[in-house]
Amino acid sequence: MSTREMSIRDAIREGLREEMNRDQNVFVMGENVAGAGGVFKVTQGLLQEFGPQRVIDTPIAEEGFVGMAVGAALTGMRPVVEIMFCDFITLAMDPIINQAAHVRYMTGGQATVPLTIRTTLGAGRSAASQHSQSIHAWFCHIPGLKVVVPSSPHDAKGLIKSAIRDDNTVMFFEDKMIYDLKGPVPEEEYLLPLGQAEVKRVGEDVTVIATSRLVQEALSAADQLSESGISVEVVDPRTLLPLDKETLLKSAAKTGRVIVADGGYRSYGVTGEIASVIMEDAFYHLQAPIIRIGAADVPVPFSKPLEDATIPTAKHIVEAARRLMTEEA
Amino acid sequence: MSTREMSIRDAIREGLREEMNRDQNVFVMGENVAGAGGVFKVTQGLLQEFGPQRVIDTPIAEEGFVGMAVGAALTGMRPVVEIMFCDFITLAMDPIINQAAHVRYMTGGQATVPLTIRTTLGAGRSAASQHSQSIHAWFCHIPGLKVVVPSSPHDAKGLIKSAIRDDNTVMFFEDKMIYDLKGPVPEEEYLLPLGQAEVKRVGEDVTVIATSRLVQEALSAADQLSESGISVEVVDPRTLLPLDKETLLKSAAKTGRVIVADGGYRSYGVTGEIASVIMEDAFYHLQAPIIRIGAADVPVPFSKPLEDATIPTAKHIVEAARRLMTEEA
Amino acid sequence: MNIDREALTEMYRQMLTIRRFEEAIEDVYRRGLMPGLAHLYIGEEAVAVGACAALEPRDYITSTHRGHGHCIAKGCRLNEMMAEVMGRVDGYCRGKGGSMHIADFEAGMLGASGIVGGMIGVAAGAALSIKLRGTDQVTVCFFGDGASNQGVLYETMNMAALWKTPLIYVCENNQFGEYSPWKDVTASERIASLADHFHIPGVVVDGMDVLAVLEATQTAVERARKGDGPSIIEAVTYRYRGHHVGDVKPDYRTEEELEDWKKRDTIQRLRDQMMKDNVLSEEEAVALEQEVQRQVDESVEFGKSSPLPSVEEVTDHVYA
Amino acid sequence: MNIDREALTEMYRQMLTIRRFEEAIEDVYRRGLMPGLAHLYIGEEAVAVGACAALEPRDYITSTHRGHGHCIAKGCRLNEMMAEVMGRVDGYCRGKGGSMHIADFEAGMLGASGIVGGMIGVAAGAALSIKLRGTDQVTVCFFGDGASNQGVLYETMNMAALWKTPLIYVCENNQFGEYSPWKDVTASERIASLADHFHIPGVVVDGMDVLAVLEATQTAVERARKGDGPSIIEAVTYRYRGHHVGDVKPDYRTEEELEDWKKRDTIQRLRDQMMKDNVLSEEEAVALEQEVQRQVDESVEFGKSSPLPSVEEVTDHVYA
Ligand SMILES: Cc1ncc(C[n+]2csc(CCOP(=O)(O)OP(=O)(O)O)c2C)c(N)n1
Ligand SMILES: Cc1ncc(C[n+]2csc(CCOP(=O)(O)OP(=O)(O)O)c2C)c(N)n1
Ligand SMILES: [Mg+2]
Ligand SMILES: [Mg+2]
Repeated sequence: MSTREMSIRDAIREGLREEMNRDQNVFVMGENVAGAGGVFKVTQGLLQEFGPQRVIDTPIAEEGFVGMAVGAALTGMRPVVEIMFCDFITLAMDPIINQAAHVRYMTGGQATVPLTIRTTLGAGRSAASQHSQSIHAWFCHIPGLKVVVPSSPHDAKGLIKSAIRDDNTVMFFEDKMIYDLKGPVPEEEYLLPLGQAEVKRVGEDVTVIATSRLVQEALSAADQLSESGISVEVVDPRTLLPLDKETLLKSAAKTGRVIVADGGYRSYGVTGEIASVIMEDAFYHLQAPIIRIGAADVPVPFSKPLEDATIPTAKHIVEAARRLMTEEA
Repeated sequence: MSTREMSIRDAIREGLREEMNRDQNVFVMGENVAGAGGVFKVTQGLLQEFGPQRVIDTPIAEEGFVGMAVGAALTGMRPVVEIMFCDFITLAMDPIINQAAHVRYMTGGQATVPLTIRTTLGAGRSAASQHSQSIHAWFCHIPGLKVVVPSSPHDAKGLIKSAIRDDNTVMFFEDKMIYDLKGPVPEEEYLLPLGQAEVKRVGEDVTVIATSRLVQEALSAADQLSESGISVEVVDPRTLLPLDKETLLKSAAKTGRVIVADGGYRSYGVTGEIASVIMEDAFYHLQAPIIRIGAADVPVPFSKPLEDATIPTAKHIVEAARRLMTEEA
Repeated sequence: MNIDREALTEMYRQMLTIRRFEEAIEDVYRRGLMPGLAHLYIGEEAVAVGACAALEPRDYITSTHRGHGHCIAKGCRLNEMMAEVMGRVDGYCRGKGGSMHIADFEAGMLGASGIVGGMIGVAAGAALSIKLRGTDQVTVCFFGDGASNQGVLYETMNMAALWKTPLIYVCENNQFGEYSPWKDVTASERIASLADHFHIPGVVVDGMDVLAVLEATQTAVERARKGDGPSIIEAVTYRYRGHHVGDVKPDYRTEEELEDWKKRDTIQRLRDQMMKDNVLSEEEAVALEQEVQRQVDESVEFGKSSPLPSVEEVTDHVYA
Repeated sequence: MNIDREALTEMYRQMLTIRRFEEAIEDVYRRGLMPGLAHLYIGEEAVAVGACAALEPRDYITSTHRGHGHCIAKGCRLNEMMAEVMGRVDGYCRGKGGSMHIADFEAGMLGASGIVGGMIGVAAGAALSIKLRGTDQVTVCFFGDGASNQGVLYETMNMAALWKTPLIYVCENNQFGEYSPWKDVTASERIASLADHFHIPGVVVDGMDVLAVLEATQTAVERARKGDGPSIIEAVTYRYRGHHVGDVKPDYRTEEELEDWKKRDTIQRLRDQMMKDNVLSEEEAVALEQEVQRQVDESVEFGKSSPLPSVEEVTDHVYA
């Protein structure tokens, strides 16, 4: 299959375009997604291609327009909503949790909510505490939702297309810090199933389960560690809900040493669940305690040295892997 | 110290009354908290005692009045806000997360938000999926907040008083299913510090770390298990944020067999964090994988047999403990 | 207003059905045959029935926690409704939703939310969807005086007005939100006056008069179908019962007030009027009333004989 | 309106300070001396300055992401502001907040939120707090035309009107929310007309005229201090710069439009007026302008010489 190099930003846009071409019921809405093409330019050009009925600029009213997207999804449309920063999703929790996630169940299977909510996470742009959070863990806690955290252009495109075709509400978290990351994307159309992890690099000594931007950090840590003879396997869950436990457990059982790295606040977040899943089902394979790496448990500060001190990077993964390799079994 | 028997409901009310008497700046606001005394009757009689300036019935506008409570807290008051069901907190996430939790940090320590938010959690009343959730885990994920989950009248009173006096935003989760639970409460005034777990029952074989209603379930499981010669230690964190890791770890190290039980959805919730903390720091003491017990990962159904099937109880703890005792080390 | 005999009789029948159905729920509740709670619509029947009489089957409505009246007026079946209230597997939601979450997508009844104001966004979205799909449907959004203080009303009304979607907000001002008289928590003199801010029609109608509600809704529907956008109707009515079954909270209203409103009871008044106008005879009325009661009784039997859902179903329907 | 020379000069000085301060930020940004972004208030100075001129030091304001103007008008110090914008430890927030979160509780400036509409609830709460504490303060809540579409405005206005709290909503209608002309996302003809729904005063004023803003705010403040409750003022103004520093998004407005507004530039107009009225001489003006520039330059020097916060501070201030 022939491929092209493409950024994550462009790959998501291409996925959106393909699905909009494929299905008339797919439409995009959000703040400045039409005329301005989105502040992260993901929807750029869609207005020109699909017109204002299918690419809709909303007022600043997150609760209202997300609620409307749920209503549109319940009545035959496939909305793709953009929430500019996931920090703003705090305003739309009710329609997402109490309506979108619950309505199928509470109507005994009558309702279908084929809704995709795209939003961004990630710190590192000196944007301070209300524009830098990664609160995707909240949504993983809610049955009825699916949660996607792509780490590469290839995955982002295949997953956004599956998210749009999925008959459930899918939370699609784009890491702002890797929008420009480039990678090969097939020329032909393809889909990636939700709920399928991928081993991004095969290794023998340590498993790093990493999400989103942290996958890149893990790969770069693996490079560094290989120089000291430590062989790292990098596993990317790609979707956190549903979670492909099998792939994760297989790697954990193989290496017996596990690091879980995610960009959200460290406590009560994604790493706690994944570490627990490993601990539950691969306990007797573990050579040492699982190490969790997350953002510091502080609001994200503005000033660069402070912000940098809160963000997990390859360095932390390298340190953790070295610690694991020296830990007695 | 002499005590009286009192329900959790009455104990919380007594705590509120004492703090309102002590500090003129404490006031209560929420839907129907004044005239009707709250739908769970926790604030009953406060209007008569303190008048409509200090016990305020709000419109149904959760985002608005929680935001206002933040503003009042920033300017010298100590608001105690009631959100009738924690399911409704979805509407007030922005003022809680982005304003209350962050403002002190993002102003470099200038701001103080002495705010207490009381709300209810728990399933079991056939109230269906939007009146039965226990989504306290979300708040534990947010630095800047404190999270309290009392399990007895004594704790509830001592903790609500500390919450009100605390200069931070404290989320105070009352389990609807144990409002009527009675227990001894000292005649004299007392406070319980936030961040201090308590061993509710001393045991040797298995540690059950349980929250809120699950503490009662754990105690009753412990009774049952003692008949089969299994000695259970029950530890109640009482506050999830800050988490008293030391007390938890001490018990885990002692027994080597740990169950974590919480009433929220099982996945990506409280049990994942606590299990991970134990795994990280008591790994070499563990005889078997930690068992997590939570609510089924489904929206809470209405019909009794279905709802019952989602709720964790003593039975699950008993089964888990038996499993742990037969597990090979 | 010119309404034919059949339509009038149908409205009467529906209002009576709501009343009897909910009286049956009270009974079912007292006898311990249902779990949880239900919020009764008794006294407010003219609102749902008048509004839905202006609709076609293909149109949508969204409901509230006090939803039985909306369901019946939009054509939901009593048997499945009662079975749902009783938590049985033959209920609309297989027992998963209960009284507060009855939905019938085939009947255009998009369900209800236990979150006050929770369906306002959904209704506005259903109206947007109609516009995007280019059908000539409309959406009616029922909500209470209490819900009117939620910001989502304001947010969605802006978008509905801006995009001229076929949405009709029907505010059931039944004087209370739980135990709060609406004037105690609402600064505006009239909820409908929010329409002025958005330059859409806003009217206040007598919610105890089914014909007044019908007429106002017809006007709004016509406008919506023409593509002229949303309207708001504030129907002034009264809740006869407590906030929910079993609720006996006193103090927040007087017995006299209740009795005054009952004098204007919508069902009795329509019956009297139809008799006076000679479109309904005493015998017809009695026959109709018996038929309604029979259907309601049947629904209770249906509910009772339906099994509780089996525990295996607990994990069904989380995902499509 | 009768305003003494001193007060006029002070308003002129403040508007000029805002303009020069933000020009300095543009420069600092271009030179890579600040991390992140800042949203510039240039063109809108009359709103903050006119509104705050009606206040006492003990009064409160809440700000927005476009907040430097509010800070300066309420008496924040330039040095600590600039240090904060530059992420330095001597900034108001020790570098933790940046441009978007400057606060000075001693000056009654309660801070800003990066959440559009995020301070509306806080402002309403500060006003409630005033009422509960029984002081004679007032709170001014600044927010944008874009923020006016958030439901929290509606929710809090209801409570403010209901409880007659001393709150003054000042909507800075600068024609755009990011790249959306306000009319494209707002159905109402005037944002201030929401006041009618709640039976409180709502006025539209020329936001390019500092005296008009002052006068409207004085009226609202007087009313608020008397205990008569909230008001809303919509100040019509224009953002000269992009949405934020470094933003060059084209297309959503024309150069002519911008030039038309600049003809009514508030600073130039006040300067001309004061000279015409002989309350300001050319020499005084020049001296004042030099003094302002000197203070602004000093703030940049102050910022540059202030150290970055040390990494140890990262865990400070999470909890009190
Ligand atoms: C968001 C939210 N807040 C509070 C409640 C609790 N509650 C249930 S019904 C109700 C009153 C609703 O009043 P109204 O909208 O007038 O409807 P009515 O009950 O009068 O039909 C309240 C406060 C809720 N269910 N959801
Ligand atoms: C809740 C929320 N939604 C969206 C944004 C992104 N955003 C930042 S500023 C802005 C426009 C705000 O417009 P307005 O209120 O008119 O203020 P202005 O920038 O014109 O001063 C938007 C959409 C945000 N910060 N917060
Ligand atoms: Mg009502
Ligand atoms: Mg603007």
